[in-house]
Amino acid sequence: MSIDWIKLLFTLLGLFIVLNYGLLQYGLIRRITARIGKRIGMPVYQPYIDLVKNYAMRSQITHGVMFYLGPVFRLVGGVGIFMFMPLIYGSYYWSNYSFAGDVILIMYFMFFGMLGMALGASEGGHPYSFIGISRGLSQFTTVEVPFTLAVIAVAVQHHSFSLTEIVAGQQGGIMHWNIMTNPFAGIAAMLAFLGMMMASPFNVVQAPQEIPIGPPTEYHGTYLGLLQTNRAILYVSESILMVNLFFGGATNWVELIVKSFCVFFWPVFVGLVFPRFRIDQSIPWFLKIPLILSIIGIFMV
Amino acid sequence: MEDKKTFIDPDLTKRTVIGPNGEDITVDPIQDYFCDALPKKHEPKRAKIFENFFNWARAESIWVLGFGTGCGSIELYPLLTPRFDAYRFGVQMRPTPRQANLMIISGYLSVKTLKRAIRSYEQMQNPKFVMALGSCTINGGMYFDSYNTINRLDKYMPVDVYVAGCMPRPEAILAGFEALKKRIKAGKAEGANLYAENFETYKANQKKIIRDWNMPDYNW
Amino acid sequence: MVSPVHIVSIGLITAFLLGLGKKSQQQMLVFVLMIATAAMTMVSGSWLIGLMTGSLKPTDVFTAGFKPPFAINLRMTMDEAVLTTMVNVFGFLTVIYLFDVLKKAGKHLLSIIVVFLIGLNVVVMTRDLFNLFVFLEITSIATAGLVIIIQDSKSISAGFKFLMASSVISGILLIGIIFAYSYVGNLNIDFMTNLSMVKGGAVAVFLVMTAIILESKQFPANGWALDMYESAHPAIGSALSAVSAPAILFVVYKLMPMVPENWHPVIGLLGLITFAFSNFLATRQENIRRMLGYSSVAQGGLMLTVVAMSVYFGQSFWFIILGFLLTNFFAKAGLFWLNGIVNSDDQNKWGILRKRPVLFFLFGVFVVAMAGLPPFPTFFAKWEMIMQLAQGNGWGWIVLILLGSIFEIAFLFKWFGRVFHAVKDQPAEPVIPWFKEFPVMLFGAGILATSYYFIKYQQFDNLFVLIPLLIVAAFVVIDFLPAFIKNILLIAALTFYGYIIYPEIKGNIMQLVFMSVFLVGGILTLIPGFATKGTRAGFYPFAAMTIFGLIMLVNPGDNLTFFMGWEQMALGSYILILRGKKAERPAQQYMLFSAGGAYLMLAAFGMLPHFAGDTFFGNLSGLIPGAGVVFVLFALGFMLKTAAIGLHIWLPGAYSEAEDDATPLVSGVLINAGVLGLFWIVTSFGPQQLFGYDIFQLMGWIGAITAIGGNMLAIYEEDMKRLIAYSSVGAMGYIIFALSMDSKLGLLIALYYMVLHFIYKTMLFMSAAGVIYRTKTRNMYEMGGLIKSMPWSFIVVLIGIITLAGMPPLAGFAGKWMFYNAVVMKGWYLQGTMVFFSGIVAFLYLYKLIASVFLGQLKDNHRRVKEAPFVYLLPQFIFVIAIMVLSIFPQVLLEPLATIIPDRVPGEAILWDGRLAMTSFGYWNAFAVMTTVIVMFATIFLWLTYHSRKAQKVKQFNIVFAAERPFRPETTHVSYNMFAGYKKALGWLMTPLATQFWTGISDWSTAIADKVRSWYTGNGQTYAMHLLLYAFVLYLLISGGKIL
Amino acid sequence: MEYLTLQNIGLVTGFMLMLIGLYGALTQKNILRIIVAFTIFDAGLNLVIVALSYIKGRVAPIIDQTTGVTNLSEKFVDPIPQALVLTSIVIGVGVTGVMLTFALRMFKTRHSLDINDFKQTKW
Repeated sequence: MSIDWIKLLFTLLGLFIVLNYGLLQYGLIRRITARIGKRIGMPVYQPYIDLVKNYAMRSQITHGVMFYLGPVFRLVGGVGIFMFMPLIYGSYYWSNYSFAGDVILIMYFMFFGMLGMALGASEGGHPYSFIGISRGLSQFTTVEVPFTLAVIAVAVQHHSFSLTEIVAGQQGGIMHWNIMTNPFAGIAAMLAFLGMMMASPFNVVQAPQEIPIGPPTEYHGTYLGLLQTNRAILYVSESILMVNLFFGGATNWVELIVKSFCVFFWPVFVGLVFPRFRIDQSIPWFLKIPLILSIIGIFMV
Repeated sequence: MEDKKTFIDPDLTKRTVIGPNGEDITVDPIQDYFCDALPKKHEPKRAKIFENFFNWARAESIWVLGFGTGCGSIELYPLLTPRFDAYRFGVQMRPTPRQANLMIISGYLSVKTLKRAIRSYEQMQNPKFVMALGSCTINGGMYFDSYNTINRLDKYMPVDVYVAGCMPRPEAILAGFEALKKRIKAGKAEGANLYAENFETYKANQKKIIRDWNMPDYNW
Repeated sequence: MVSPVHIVSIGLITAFLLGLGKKSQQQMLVFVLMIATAAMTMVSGSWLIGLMTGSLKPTDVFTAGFKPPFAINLRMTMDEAVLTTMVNVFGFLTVIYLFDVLKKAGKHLLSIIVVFLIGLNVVVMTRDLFNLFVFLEITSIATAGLVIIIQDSKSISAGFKFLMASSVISGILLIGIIFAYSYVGNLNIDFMTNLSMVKGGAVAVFLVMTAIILESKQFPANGWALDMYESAHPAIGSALSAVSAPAILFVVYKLMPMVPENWHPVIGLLGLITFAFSNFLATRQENIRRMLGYSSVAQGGLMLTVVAMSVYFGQSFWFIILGFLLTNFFAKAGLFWLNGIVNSDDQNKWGILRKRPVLFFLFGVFVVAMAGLPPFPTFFAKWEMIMQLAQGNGWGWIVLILLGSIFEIAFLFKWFGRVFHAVKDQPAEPVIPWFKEFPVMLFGAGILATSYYFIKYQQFDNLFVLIPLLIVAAFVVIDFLPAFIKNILLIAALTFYGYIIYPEIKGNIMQLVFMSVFLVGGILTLIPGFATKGTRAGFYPFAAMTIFGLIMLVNPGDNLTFFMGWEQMALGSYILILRGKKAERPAQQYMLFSAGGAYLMLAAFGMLPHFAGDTFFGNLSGLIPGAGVVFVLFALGFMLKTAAIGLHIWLPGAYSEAEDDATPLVSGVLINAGVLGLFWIVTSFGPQQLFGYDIFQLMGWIGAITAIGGNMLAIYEEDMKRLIAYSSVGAMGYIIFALSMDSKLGLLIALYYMVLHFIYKTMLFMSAAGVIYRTKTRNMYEMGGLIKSMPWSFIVVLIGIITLAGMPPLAGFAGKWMFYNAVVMKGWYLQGTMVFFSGIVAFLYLYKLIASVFLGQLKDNHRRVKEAPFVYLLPQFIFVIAIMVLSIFPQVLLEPLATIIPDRVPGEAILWDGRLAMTSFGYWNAFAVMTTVIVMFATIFLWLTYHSRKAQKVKQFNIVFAAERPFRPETTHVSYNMFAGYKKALGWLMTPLATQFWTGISDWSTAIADKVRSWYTGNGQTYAMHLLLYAFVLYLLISGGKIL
Repeated sequence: MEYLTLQNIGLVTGFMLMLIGLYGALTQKNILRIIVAFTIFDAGLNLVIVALSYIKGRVAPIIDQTTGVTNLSEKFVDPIPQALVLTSIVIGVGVTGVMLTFALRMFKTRHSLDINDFKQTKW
């Protein structure tokens, strides 16, 4: 197997861009949130500083090997999703290592990070980690159901599990986007996306006031740095996934960033408006409206 | 006269449990449950430029442990409101000591609270800073002769910034943040290393006032 | 040659001699009796041997020098030789068995025994109707005398009831005889064949036949017999069951020629009703002797059916009747005698048998033989009987037989399980005199020898059936050796067997795959056995039986071999499960469900020839129109083994309560038998309709619901093994779903997942076994933090759960990828999503499994726990390596598996381009994904390691806390009811409907049995009334209300 | 009146006796009465047998002066049923004897002769 080094370089560059984009986006969103709360808010570049500071912590503790590996798993999961997803439609170099079965791979790669993190946090031995994880996993199971149905609907519509081909099928104007051609699936996926982003009303997993931020309670320093890196990459990657699936993909970086930002703003907006669900409220919620919508969506194909 | 016996915590005395094969296993809680390593001094980076850069980052990203002590804690919450908005200065609240850099002792510390404060302080990672609010932390303030309140926080943990007042208003606290930032940027805020270097003194002070010392010497 | 009449004359002379004896000579008299019975045995035995070898010809003995019909004649053919030999051998052994009783009793008892034996011999041999009557009466009086060996109120009143009943019966018989005589003018059976043709003769036939049928204790007019079984001395009970009943049935056989053809089915059905109902009522019995009584009556009913239908069965008649007769003879007598040895009707007291391994083994043999499991004659007889009935479309009959059989298994194995687990420390070592042990052992040997001949008669394939059986038998013999040696021997035997079988099957990939799963699985799951000390008595024969039973399933042979393998595997695994400490109830459930499934399959095998000629069901090809019912029966049978939802309730108990290191064998390996069967029927039958519904569609839904149900149930388990067991239910749902898609990809998924599930489930169970071996608990909330002390086990579990969850880059993902393609191609979105949902739900319990056990807070009492023994880890790591290889090169397995799938199956197959798997929906490269992930992982890991190189290692309580200090690990470990929120939200899905349903069935059947058996009021008059009513109803049945 | 032959009278009486006997055996509570009922039943039975083999105008198969020694098969009724009846009576007596023995023993164990007191074994 020959390795296309130039493509690898482009992929790493893309990763770098996405990391920066993710950090800035996070800062921007915090800033916007602050403005909504009539505050000025932190600087846009604050996430960078936090990241540097965390990597610069002088002392650390470790609870064991798995504690160590947790963030690694998590970051591999995030980077993996990025790596297996095409960024720009029609570009060879920006298609990363995507291949024709990538939606399934991406969906399952999300679990990879989650499980690794769950295990790492559990080795920390803090009860709040356990509680947070059990909540997170519980919620996640039901979030994925409407999302998967929507993805299957899209895959059936385009007769492919390949993101590239799904994007190809959406070219030619806004009316060709899947959100327009199959609105039910699209809406279901967007509702599920709220849960995937774990923003309020679905942020009971990390509920800072109740179980001090849940799973990563024990994480600090470099570990936390890795998690923050992952968050930047993962959230952007997931937004790009949504863009590719339902919003016609992107043919250049500007389009990609604009679209993914808009998609990303959706959970932020919802989170600012709605209060938090308990876990036993959010689970049935996902199994009601989003599920029904996605089932309609799949039969509309 | 009856001796003042030190309080013995039944949960921290040795006990015997029966293992799966019927063998006796003696558990010494302090030994077995807690890491008994003492804190080490962590030297700053040799390369000055890195250290300066990191210190800048530390100064601009102050994560505060949300541990309210004394009456001053009521003054902390306005910091997050639109009127004062501490976020502007890179100050954020963190719910867990592991991720926090700054511990704010927001007022008098009763002996009981001191114990908790020490624990939380020790659970924070190097570099870590302490900001003390109000006169109570400086000299005991109105509790100067209380039987159950410490007078001078400095004896028990290294304090980077005192914010005077009873209580200091949020503006004063914001000013305290600025002062702390300056200290950090100047590389003077080495409280954690100070604590490690003078560990025995601090510990002796702490143990003198805390009678029921039912915890390991250093809470990692 | 000695004339058969001397059997009688010896008896008579002895009876006179005994009469002359004195009280003081009692012991000598017993010896005289012994010699006499031995002599009688020799006479009939010599005839048996002579007739068998052909040196003697069948003879009639004419008394008084006249030829019949002018005088009574005794006949000695093969039939009579067998029966008289049975009677006399039994008499001889009874005398030995009763040695101590007879020594004390008066000489009259000795005479009664002789008279009893004479009576039976003549009943068997005579051809004269009135002579028959006389000797039946003599036997009755003798029986009444024997019943009161124990002179307590119970047995005396039972004897009186018997006398009342026999008076009524003899009245009916006598009228019948005299009618017969008045119509044909003689009393010889051979001259009466046209009796029913004569006007009014049918009444005579009816009366005679009714009397004999009543005498053979048919349900429900048999209360008197049951009371007798319950109250008589066990030796007498055994005589009634083992020789008395067969003699009466032989009379029925003798009389059959004069019964009109159209009565045969009616009589046959009466027998079957007795069989079904008596077994049903026996399920409610606690008193052993009464239970055995019910069982004897039931067996009598079954034999009556066979005898009544002897014309119908034709060639197979002898095979069938001998199977039932000999088993009943040996096993029932053995069980009654054991009852005498234990000397208690309380099941719990039977624990003393555990102290006598040989007796206990024989007890097991008798029970299993009675239950009709292989390799005992009843099994073959029942098979043959059902095949024959099926040829004549006797479905109702088959249903009755199968119902009766399942009830039979229910009470027999409830009893066996109870005895197996009865308290072992009985007050004192039982003193069992040799003369009590000897007959039991002799009969044990008898039944084993009979089985040997039955198996030999079947002419099985050497390699697939006989060698395995021999190996199993060898392990029974060497059971006294230390476990270590037996383990080596069994592994060696399996390896060697694999070596010799390989050339036979290497051409057939399907067989190769399943054979390797069973053989490799067998070998690897045995390895942990090296950690066991002592002899581990009784484990290895049944482990061998299980594994070889599985191997017999792979055999491409005939239906019987397959079914035999299936039953053998069920029996072996039942014992393996039963060996667990609290396994009594779960094992019983397992046996019942296994048997239920097996009987459904048996019915299906019976129907098969109607659709497909006489072929093995795996060799069917193409579509078979209208075979939907057969398909459903098979599918249900196999799905019972794979524990589809609703049929799954046996599984968690059985898997979790089995011995820890036997669990991988009975779960991970054995469950694939069901998959094998399902795969076989899906590929060989093709799509089938039932009442116009597509069965595959239905199966797909069942699979999906099973997947969700199994996984949902697993979430809430606190017991480690039960959790993994429920996970198996989920995985099987997945496989059922994949199979029901009936596309190339679907079948490939099923096969691939079967192998994978075998690997990871065996691995997980072994790992769990290792943990349990060290921690001595199965409750996950009692563990925690074991990663420090058991890192290797942790790695295994980690790999296992990543594979199970189907996360890339490990092998599980291949299954998920294919699954999506298959679902989308098939268009089963809803079901597909349900299965997918179940896959995510799996995360919850997987996390619980690994986190509660290995992560979190180490418990105090586990501080010194060591890593699992090497012999536990070795097979686990072999599996880990296998998973790794499969993860990188899935085509190694997928390509050969794809060749198994027949071309008939529609749908797209996976195309392979080097390492690239392609379908029309996409392609996927496991190698590339693996490489990418490894590179990423390594990079990030190194980066972190560099950064955190100086991190301080801390201990378990160095967690974030301020005011609330962690006190003990228990208070700081969230594990119990971990997914409480989930339960609150979706717990309603877990309403135990299946459990309620089966419990309901069980409760109802118990309640009904309880109601029905109140028919037996214990009042002799009522019993006599039953007899008359029975005769009346029978008359209505036969005549249809008209005058005969 | 042609039905009113000796044979028919015997048959009817026999069956009547049998039914009476059976009725008694099934309804009487006293064990001794039951036994008596059974003997009545037996008597009826034997009567039936004899009646069945009776042929009008023939005599019992006993050779004496009145019968002579020729054409016996035309003078005698069928001798076999007669023989059977003898056997049957013997057996009947035997059974009755055994039953009485049992009754005695039953009385000794429970001091009762009510059949309802002997229902220890049931179900």
